[in-house]
Amino acid sequence: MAWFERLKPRFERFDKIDSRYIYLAVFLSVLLPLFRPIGLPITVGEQTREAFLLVDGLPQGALVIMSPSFAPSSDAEVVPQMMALLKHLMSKNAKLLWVNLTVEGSMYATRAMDSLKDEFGYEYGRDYVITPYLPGQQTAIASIASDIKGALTVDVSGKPVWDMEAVSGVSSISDFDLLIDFNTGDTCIYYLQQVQPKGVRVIAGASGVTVPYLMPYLGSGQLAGLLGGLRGAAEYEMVSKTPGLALGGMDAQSLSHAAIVLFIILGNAANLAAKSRRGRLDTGADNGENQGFGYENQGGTSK
Amino acid sequence: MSRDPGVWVAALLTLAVWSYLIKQNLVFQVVEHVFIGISAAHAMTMAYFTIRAKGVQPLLAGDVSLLFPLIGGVLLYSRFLPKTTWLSRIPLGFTMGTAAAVVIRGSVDASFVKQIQATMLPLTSLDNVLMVVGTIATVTYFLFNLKSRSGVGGYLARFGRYMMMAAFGAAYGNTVMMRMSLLIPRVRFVFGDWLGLVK
Amino acid sequence: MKTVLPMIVTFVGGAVVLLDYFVEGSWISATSNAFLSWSVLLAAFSTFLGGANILFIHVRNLKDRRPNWGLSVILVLSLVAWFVVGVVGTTESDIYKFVWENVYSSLSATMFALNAFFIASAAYRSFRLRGAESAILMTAAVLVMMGRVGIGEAISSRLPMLADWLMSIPGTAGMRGITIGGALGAVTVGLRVILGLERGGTGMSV
Amino acid sequence: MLRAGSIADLTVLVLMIASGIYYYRKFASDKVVPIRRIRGLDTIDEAIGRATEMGRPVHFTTGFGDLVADTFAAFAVLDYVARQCARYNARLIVSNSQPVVHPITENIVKTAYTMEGRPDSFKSSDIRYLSDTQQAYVSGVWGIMEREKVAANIMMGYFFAESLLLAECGNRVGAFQVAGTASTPQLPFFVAACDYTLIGEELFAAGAYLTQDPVRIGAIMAQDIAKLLAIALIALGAVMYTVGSTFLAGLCDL
Repeated sequence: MAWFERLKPRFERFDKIDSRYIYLAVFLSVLLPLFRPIGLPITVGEQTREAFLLVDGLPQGALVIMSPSFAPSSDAEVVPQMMALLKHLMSKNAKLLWVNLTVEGSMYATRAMDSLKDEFGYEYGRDYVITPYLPGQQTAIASIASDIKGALTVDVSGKPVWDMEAVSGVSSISDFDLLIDFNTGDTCIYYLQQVQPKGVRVIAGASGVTVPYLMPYLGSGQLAGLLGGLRGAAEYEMVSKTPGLALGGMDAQSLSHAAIVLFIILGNAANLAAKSRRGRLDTGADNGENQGFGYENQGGTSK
Repeated sequence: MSRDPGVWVAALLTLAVWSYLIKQNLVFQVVEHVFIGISAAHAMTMAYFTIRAKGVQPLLAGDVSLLFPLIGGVLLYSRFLPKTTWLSRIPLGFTMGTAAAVVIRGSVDASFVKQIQATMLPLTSLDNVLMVVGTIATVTYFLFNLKSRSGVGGYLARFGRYMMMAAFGAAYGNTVMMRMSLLIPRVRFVFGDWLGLVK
Repeated sequence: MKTVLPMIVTFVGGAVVLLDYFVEGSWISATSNAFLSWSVLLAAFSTFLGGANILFIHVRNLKDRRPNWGLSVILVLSLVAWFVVGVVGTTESDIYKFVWENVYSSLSATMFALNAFFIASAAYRSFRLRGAESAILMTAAVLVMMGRVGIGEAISSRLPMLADWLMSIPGTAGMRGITIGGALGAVTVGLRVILGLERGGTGMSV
Repeated sequence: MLRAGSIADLTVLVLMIASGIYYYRKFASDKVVPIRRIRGLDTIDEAIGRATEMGRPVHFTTGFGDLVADTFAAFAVLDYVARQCARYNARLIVSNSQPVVHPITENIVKTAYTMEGRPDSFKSSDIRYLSDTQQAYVSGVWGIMEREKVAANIMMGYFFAESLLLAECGNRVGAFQVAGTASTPQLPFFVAACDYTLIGEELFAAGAYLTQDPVRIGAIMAQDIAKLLAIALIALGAVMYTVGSTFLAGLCDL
């Protein structure tokens, strides 16, 4: 390959690119799509589509329980899912009851509703209610399932929940059409065990690491839909045609991932060029090959 | 541009941290020392309230058993006097003993027995075979008595290394997305919430 | 006395908590729970030990006018001031919350997010083809990276599936082998600590 | 009464204790070290030697992990590193994130210096508690690595998301880096960014490997026996499941 021969010396200087150029590339690949989204297409997974179709088929003014039970460490992944689902639900004028199984839950609920309520003409009490932290995850969910009116009595500001217009017609958990749990842990499984059998369909919004644990429930049909990680949020925005936090993020993800792969290729091209020029194997420190490989006579130099 | 002083503080601090990427500099070092200072103070504040709520108040309410940890806690400070240094090893030993027991409790079941159980898969698909052989091979790599590189053990151990490298590579690639999703909100905060350039 | 007493305490603490795991009995489980909550209190006490260490080092930097003593002044001032605000005004006061949200939380989030830059620079530096193992490491990383984003899907629609497979089969097998080995190491190190055999390592012998 | 579900665990524990005692006695009489080479541990000497030559300090940290198994194993490495540093007169800086771990590391280093006959070289101000806020701890370690220009960075213990942040800084200041952890989510980053990495159980073998203390050798051999058991159980369990029996899987629930 003559062209490679010619380019060899140029490739060699990619062996030790100053890290700061890499930082700059990552920074730009995150920043630029925020100004000008590229809108790279993504395919929508089956599990996201199922969630969308379920929400889309809800009647106007349906009763929905929202449960933000994720840890703050995964809000970067889960909040975009919550916003995408909320926009869709609010466009269908769904009545929302927020149930909070974590200390931070009511904060996330308040923040999300404050940012969207004007756009959709929502009003506290009439269209949605936020209840305070309910400790004890598994037992809390069991109590909601058996007697929701006894388990939740007052809202975050101490007013009686069931006098509010949004939920005044509720007599038991079965009156709700849908429950959406945003989780990083076991809460969704408890909901599936306790609440789903009472005729409430359950959708999960999960962080990337939680997805494998929930897959079996999707296969068995207990879980009616699943959004996984930032990707799931982007898919939902795509399918519901409301580009938001996640879809903008997906362009940044695509670009930054591509930038990293490009740098890996450059580094290897440099290696290859140097190797063929010197006509021998590069014997620099090899993390992959020599690390901790403890057998006798294992050669290897280190830098 | 934002008029919220909180946003200004947070944004300037964000820039200070980013400046470290270019070069170690005085501004970042100042931020570093303030950060350590307030986080140490925060930890001490929380510790103060913990000792008061879980130690002193129940003790005054009659739970005499709490004298043990409270005296033990004070003994930790005996290390500052040369003659009594050994006394501080009593509470340290207690902490280490209970921590070690918790370690054993957590490891033997969830990380050993249950992992073995989860690997007992029917050898009916290629994936299952790979899972079983791969796990066995990786465990073989950790046999410290296995000195030879040849033989079945040696080959298995080598295959185990390959499995681990595949696992590391996959996990590395998978984490890139999560790390980027941490950076995106920060960039959005600076260029959106603070500068108002992005919506 | 000086060596035996700490060893006895270590053993009793560990043995009770361990026994509680294997044996049912209200007395044991009550004692074990009490021991674990004592540990929380002891940790709270040692937090002040840590704070004292910080103050010692930086006050001395300041006194001896060592290099960067100015930074030490900043640290000591922010530590003392903040502790006073926290204890006197409690952590619920407005000023505490303001600093918590805009200084502490935003610094934590920004520092954490630097991982995005470093994951790129480390990948560039270390994912080089040098042999079978580094080839596997690099290939798996690149495939999963591309399989997670739209640009990879545009290249091949099979990439996301391949990425999932890499995570779920070789990924699980490799990590599980490490977990099994690590668990055994944890068990023996735990036993040695409880039995007082970890002498050199814990500084208990002097 | 034994708790339900703990019989399998107890069996493993008893087996390990018994084989540990057996091999402890065997090693005490045979004196043949039965452990293979662990390269990552051999490189610790190299790292300290390099720092000594350059006249720059060695940095050691146990990560953000509390008193967990990896931390205990790291203590054994710290003990060795401190002795070597005392012997070669290299400066050792230890930074801690957990208040409970801090006094223990101070004890270890102080003891090591005393044992090597250099109690005067020990400086308690070089054993530093930084912060139990993860990212403040990271910024503190960065500060130490940059200002003190460390030549070797040894990271052993249980790490969280700080692993890559610390390793990249070490790389930036040109330190020779050896890491070791059993934290599977962080291992990929250490493997990528450090010169050598002890993977999982190799960290736990460190104490035995470096000190050749019979108790620790016995423990390592007990771990080997348990691993052989694991291999046999997995293989047999998979074959039995293939022909339709889940008897062995059921045993694990006992």
